[in-house]
Amino acid sequence: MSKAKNIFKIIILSLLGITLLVHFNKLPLQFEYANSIYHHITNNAVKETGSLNFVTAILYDYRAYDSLGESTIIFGAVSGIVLLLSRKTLPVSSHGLSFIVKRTFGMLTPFIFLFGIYIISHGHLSPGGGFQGGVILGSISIIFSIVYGSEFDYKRYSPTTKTLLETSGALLFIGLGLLGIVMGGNFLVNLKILNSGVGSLISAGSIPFINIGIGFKIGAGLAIIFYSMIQKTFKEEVNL
Amino acid sequence: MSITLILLIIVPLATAILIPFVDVFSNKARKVLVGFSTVVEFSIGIFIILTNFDKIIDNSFFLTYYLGGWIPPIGITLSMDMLSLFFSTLISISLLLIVAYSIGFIGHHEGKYYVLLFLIWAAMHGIVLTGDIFNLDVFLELLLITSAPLVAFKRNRNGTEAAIKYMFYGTIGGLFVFIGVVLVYFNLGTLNFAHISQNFGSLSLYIQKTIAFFFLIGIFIKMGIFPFHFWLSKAHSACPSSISALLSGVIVKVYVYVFIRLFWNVIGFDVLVAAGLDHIILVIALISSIIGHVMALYENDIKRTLAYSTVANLGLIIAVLTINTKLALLAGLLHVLSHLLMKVSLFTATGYILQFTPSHKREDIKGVAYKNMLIFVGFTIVAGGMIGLPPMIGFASKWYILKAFMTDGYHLAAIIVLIGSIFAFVYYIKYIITGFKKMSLGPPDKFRLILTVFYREQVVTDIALFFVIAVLITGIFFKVIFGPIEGAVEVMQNSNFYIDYILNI
Amino acid sequence: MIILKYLLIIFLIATAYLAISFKEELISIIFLSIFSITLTTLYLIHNAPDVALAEAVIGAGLNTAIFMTVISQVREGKSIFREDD
Amino acid sequence: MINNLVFVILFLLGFYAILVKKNLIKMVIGLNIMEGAIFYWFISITDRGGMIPIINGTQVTSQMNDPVPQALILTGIVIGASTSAFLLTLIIELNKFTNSTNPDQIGGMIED
Repeated sequence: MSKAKNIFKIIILSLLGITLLVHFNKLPLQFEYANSIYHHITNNAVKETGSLNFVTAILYDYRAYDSLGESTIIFGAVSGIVLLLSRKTLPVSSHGLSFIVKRTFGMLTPFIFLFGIYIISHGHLSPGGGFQGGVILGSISIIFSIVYGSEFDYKRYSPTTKTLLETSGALLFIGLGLLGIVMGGNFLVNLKILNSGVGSLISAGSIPFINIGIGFKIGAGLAIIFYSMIQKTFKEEVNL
Repeated sequence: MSITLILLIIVPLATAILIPFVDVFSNKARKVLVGFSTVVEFSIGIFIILTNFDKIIDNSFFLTYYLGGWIPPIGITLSMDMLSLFFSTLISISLLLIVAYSIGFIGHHEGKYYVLLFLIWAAMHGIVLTGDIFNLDVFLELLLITSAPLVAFKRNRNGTEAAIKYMFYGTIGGLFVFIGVVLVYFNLGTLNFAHISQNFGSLSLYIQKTIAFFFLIGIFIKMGIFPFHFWLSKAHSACPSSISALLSGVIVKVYVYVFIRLFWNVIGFDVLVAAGLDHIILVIALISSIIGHVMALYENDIKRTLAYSTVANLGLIIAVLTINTKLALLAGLLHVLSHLLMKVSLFTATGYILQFTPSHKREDIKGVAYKNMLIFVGFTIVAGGMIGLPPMIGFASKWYILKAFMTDGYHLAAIIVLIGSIFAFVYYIKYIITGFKKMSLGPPDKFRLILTVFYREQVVTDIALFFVIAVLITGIFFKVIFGPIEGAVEVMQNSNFYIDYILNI
Repeated sequence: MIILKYLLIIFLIATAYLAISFKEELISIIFLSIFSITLTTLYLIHNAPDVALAEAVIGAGLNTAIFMTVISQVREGKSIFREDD
Repeated sequence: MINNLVFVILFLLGFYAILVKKNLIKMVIGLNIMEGAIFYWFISITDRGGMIPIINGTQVTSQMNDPVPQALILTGIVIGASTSAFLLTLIIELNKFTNSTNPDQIGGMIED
């Protein structure tokens, strides 16, 4: 019976596919730019926001409110996961990998951290930004709990420090937004505070600081997600 | 350029972020923070109404806020007109009372519960106020991912199953909405509501139909209309009653707002008429209404019956809206208000009742009326309102729906509404009768584990009774509510009023 | 450059199909991360470096890590069976 | 034309995985493939063959690729990652009760 059901579903899906294909082929081939906002953004993004990377200009200045919603989604996912997986039992350390792996990662971690900070801080100059750099920083804590065992990770960044890091990142982001109101502009306006010429490190108004805020928020958030997930695996072993 | 719009979203967001921060230091401070920010958020809503009360009266109420200081088509704008104000006040009132109810019902030890509740509050205000289509998609996703953990809050098997199904359906709905956003940006190059609706006509009818099709499918999956209603009853019944009140009462109405905003102001209802889609939607919505009532009839669990009656009433609202006459839109919005008040009061009352019974089954509700007569009488009154008996608001909204159907010649739809009311009568009476049955020896009170603390029982009963009284008062003086609803209908019918305000300032 | 693009597209569809058709979960997840990596290179071909970096870090890195932890717990199967509360 | 074809094939592969597969983790993989399909489709149809939208030196801004879809997709990728992370935690929770990841545990997608 289930074979027939599968065939039935395949037929329906292929019919849906054909109609979709026919619909989409009616779309105009070339993306015409009659009144697209793309013109305005590419022509005077550098003047208005000072950031060379237009994608970061859009993400953290023209549509910074989207990124605020975005980082709240991650905050919601983190609190949802901790709500579901939080157990009052004592976390048991996972036994890390072999000695060789531990030694090589001992040398690698500072470079990963440096790379993460580079991606965050150079968001407005080169590809990258708060989101990507934050995930790289988060991956350090993931590597710790895999290679050295979650107890080592617990000692390095205990969950409370991770929560504090995440909340301080979020507060930095919202604070910059509110600072915009205090300084007379609108919420999340690009404060041209330390503007030392286009192209230098601290140049695009409040974009680098929003990047740093989001970077720490996402890094700490992902570390919490991974820690509460991996911590469950080894609780069972101690009981058997 | 009013600051209050952005405060409506930032205050719950900041409290949600501060709660774990404050929780690390002291538990007491968290309770104060939760109470304080609920009151602040509610007072901002009231402040908006009071400051431009005169504008509301003569229908020229419109607030905009340019985020980041960018002019509309470039940046994101927040806009509040009569329609958004109507839904925003509904959200503020019901959220204020649901937070108070959950302080009594859930208690204070669950810090993460309140984080997610405030995130839902911020997401709902974000959806109701936004004037940008991708921002709408981001906040729809935020609403989904913050309400799913609350569906799985009880951490038992039933809750986890319901949450998985809820997440799968919600994410696929979100993907369809995102495809709509992609098509809109590809063809029009802009993301701002007013800018889209201004030159949506310039597209060929074929592409307009595809865009309308994707948004329709996405919204219907999220709303739980007929072909996709499988997840709604499980999700709305597997969570604690304060959350099912939130889900069935308020979150579903936010999706109705998205449906109205997208298909009246942004895409324009004439595109649906030209594509012949409005009759299809009417048929699907009526089928969904019948299925909701029939499934509620066969259901034995009280919360699943209420969830199915949400499916039914939602189908009714969408059906009445698609007729698109002034009276029909008025009846639809009135039913949104009446269904919200009645469903939230039913779920709050059931939450209190179900702590006396071993399970949610109908047989176990026997003799529960004698535990607290006031609450069960309130439950019966509101159940009467859901059927459509006169003094309650349910009668007024059903009356106007029938009038809207009849004046436009949709006699079959009017008959379906009547059949639905009869079904509703049958399945509500089943619960009310078993509730009043005399129990020789009442079930031992060992099930009363939740509300042992006295103050919490008082809070829970007061809020359930408040909603019952609200249903009665609005039922009697429903003429008063017609003012703001007519203003909202006014906004719905001519969207160039919306475009002029955003783009020409 | 065009040939590389079409080659990668074929590879993309192949990994997607293989990620679904295998019975063993671990193999599907490996194919999912290969799917992400091919997607990253395709984004680079389409001149979208930010998206490529994000897809590489999140798609290949994070998703695979999270899927692996889930697999390691789900497959154990001897987790303590909790009755409904 | 080729981009629409790739999108339809990948999107339906993911949709097929969700409808037919008997393993919840496979369904989440199908979901990720659907998301990847949409994002790749959006980038490929708005790719004008222009340059990378970053100014280093004297780039002529009119010959650049459109940066707006890239910003939208960046947000979409992070949303997709957090939703599938949360879905997987729910699957871990479900496994604690049913010791299996068979979608029949959640009564299948079509039955209620």
